[in-house]
Amino acid sequence: MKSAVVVFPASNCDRDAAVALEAITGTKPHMVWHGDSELPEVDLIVLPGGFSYGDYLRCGAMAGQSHIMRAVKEKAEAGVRVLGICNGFQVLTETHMLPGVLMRNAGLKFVCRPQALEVVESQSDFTRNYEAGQRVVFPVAHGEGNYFADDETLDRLEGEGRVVFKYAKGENPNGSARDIAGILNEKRNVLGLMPHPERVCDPLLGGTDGKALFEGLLETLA
Amino acid sequence: MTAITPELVREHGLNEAEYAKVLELLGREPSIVELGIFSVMWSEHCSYKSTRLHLKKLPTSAPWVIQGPGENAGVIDVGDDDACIFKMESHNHPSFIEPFQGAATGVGGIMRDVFTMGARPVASLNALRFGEPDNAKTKHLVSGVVAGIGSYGNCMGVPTVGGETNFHKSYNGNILVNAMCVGLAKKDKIFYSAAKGIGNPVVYVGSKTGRDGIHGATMASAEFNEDSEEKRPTVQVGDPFTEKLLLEACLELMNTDAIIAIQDMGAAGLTSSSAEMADKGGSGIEIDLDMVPQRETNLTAYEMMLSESQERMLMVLKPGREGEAEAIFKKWELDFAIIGVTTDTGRMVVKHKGEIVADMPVTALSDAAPIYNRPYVLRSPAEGQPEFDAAKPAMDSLIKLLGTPDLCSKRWIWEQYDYTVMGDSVQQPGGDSAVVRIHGTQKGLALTTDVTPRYCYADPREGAKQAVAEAYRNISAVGGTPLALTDCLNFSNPEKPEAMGEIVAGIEGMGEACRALDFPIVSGNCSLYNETQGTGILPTPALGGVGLLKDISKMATVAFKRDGDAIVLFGE
Amino acid sequence: MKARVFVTLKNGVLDPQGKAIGHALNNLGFESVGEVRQGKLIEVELSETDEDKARAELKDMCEKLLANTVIEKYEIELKA
Amino acid sequence: MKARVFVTLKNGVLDPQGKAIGHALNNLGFESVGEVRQGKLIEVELSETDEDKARAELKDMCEKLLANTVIEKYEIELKA
Ligand SMILES: Nc1ncnc2c1ncn2[C@@H]1O[C@H](COP(=O)(O)OP(=O)(O)O)[C@@H](O)[C@H]1O
Repeated sequence: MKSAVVVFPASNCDRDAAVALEAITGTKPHMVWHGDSELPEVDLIVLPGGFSYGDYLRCGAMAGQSHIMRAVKEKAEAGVRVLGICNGFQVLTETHMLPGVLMRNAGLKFVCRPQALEVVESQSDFTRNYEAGQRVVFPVAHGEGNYFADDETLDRLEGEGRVVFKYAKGENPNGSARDIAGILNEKRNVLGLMPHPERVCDPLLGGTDGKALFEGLLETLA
Repeated sequence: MTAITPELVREHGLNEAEYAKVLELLGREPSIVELGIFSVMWSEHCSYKSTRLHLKKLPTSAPWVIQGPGENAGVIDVGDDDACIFKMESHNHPSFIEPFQGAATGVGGIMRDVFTMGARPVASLNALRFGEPDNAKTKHLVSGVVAGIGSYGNCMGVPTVGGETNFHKSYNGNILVNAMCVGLAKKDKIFYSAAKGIGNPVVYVGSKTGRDGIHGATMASAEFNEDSEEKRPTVQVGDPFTEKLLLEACLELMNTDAIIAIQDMGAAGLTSSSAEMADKGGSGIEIDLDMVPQRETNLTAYEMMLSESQERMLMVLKPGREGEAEAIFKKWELDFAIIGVTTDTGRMVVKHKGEIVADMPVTALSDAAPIYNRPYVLRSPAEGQPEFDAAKPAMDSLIKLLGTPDLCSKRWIWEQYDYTVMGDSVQQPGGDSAVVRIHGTQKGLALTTDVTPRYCYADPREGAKQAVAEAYRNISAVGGTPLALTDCLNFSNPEKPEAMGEIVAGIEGMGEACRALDFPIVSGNCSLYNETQGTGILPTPALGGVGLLKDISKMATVAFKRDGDAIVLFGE
Repeated sequence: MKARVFVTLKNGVLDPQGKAIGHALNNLGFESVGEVRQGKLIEVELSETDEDKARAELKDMCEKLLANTVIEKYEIELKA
Repeated sequence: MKARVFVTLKNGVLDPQGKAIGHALNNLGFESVGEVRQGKLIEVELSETDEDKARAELKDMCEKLLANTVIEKYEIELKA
């Protein structure tokens, strides 16, 4: 499986994503600069976490306007898998590749903690190695992860099985609508999620619950 | 020409004897720019004039120390090709005035100190002291400071892995915000600040210069300020986004061999960086302020030399390498300007609009700076009764203790910091020391900050010793070998013999404990004059300790592991 | 009564957000854009009906909470 | 030409920040304060001198970058 990690100015989980990808797929991902307008031939594009453009104005807004995002959009339309983690998820909503927006956490504070999640949907390339209903723990680390969309959109997302991860009941860290932690696009090849699966791929870091996500992709795309 | 009146001199913080020395060193009256330069370089903050004599009593070397105090940060050998670079610094006053920005720029400043030496920052810690919880201001200060530290550190993508937080009424009007940064570099890729060589280009990179944080004299400021309707703010706004770009650009350039010397522009920005670099290189320096990237119009030479705008660096490059360096900074969308040249004159010469506005011997700002042996009295340990009553049931005392703000859980604080970014935080907040894996190896750094101000108040010497011992224990407790310390010596007014006595006893006590434990101090800073309305803070010599775990699989944690395990208490 | 309070950074204080927005607008092809500054807009509903009193109260709110006058300035706009 | 752009949350979108400010104001004793909403104020300097063109351009900036119209609305104010 060939992959690429997009680096925006002030991305800061680009290395974390690359380390996890290399450990699991055995291949070093391409690191792609935001100012480039072309992407290499890959099976997976990762938009990593961080504070692209300082999170100024709105998280992900300026990164959404970068050259490379036009190319990412085209690739996504052509079916390439795209994974947006944390700031990457924010970029995906800002470019309307995923519906809704991520607003300031309801508690108004940045929150970093191990977070229990429920895998709602295992019918996707990203979650095929999990079971529906499975409880996993990924860290969250964000100030703006409060997912918002109108009821109609939320109903549709749930009805179409596109809500992939939810925060465990009663443990919503940010006020997110319907406890949503991660969603798919209509074609099911683009996933955005706030928690960090790449930070739980090494037992020394407090768990390996994130590995199955990358292993699932590897099995699909190898 | 601005007339240099006695009043102006006083407003620049120079006393009569000091000003007489300025006249002698220059052989003439200073220009206003020169007066400003002397004022900052001879300030307590830059010159350590009250503490320099005593700081010499600290042990600073060991076989594993690569660089002790005197550079931007200390450097120790952590095995193989790896070097660990670290320092702690205070940002007390700005954080009291504007807690969010004050604390944020404190984090930014200490990170620059570390990456200017070629290290990638891998961990941050913070030692915080606030007033009483029910003081009207405390809540606002705590939430602002914590949010500020988080906002800067999180954006930089450096995990904030530990710290300590105390509350005491002596900090009601003078909180302490001490930030520590730890970085890693390869041993043969460490960068220093000595501006060696003649005719080498002096280069400015980072953000533009504005009228940020120009302390100086009120009168001089008024005179040089265009818009006098707004009082010039003395607190800077941090721009972590630009700093993150600056970090990446500097590390990219450091991968080449184009840099001769580099230093961050901290307090008194251009002045201290250029003077210190020239001093260390034993050279002279000439800079042309017209070349300095400017954020505002009509900046005067005085303002530019004293500006504390953040996110800037000064470098000396090898001649001919300017283009290569410029390309890197342009790629990261940062300013890059050649503003001067190194010389063999031993003088610092500053030009503005075709005129020489300052011309002075570099050594006048360093070696010739005043040193004081201030009078001090060593007081005997404070008398007092412990607050708890031994006759009461132990459980009552325990419950009372657990409810105190100093001992309660600090989760509310560290959950606002990203402590997992970079994927190497193998021991997260909540334990005795944080442990950060050295990326790509089985080694780990054990990191802790310690001091108990109550003890230092009771007995400055024993309290300081205890702080060193506690750092040593916290590192040992996770399985690390303690290697070295950085310090942040927060004290009150050195001009009061009682307070000066606390400083002397504190430094001597630290030194004694460090020698006994072979635990040298490799970097640090002093923050004096921490008092409000004549009342000083508790003596607070904060320490940041670094230790090494050769094999993180052997790391110990505080959690009980299994039912039935024996619990052993050892020590006295 | 409704009020709008504008809280902006004082002249000369670095505005990283404004700077970044300006940059982004230029990059998007809006070449006529010069300096950009970002501030806060706070809309307040007040039960107070006397304009002078409301204004005095809002000023007090700004000094006490809405602005940090070390780095920020504020402006008050009242709508009946 | 100078412009002010006000970006605020659409009605119906929850504004926890505004709520927190309102709360804090009440606690400080400002009892006449009712609902508080927080938005952004963006001040833009434009070299464009034609008012209609400037307005059109600003609208474009809002749609493309300054506001996220899923949850935000905007208002443009021009000063010559
Ligand atoms: N300001 C802070 N920032 C980050 N972590 C903190 C801070 N204050 C306390 N902590 C963390 O909380 C835990 C408990 O701190 P403390 O009460 O000082 O511990 P101890 O008394 O065991 O040294 C430690 O892991 C420490 O690193």
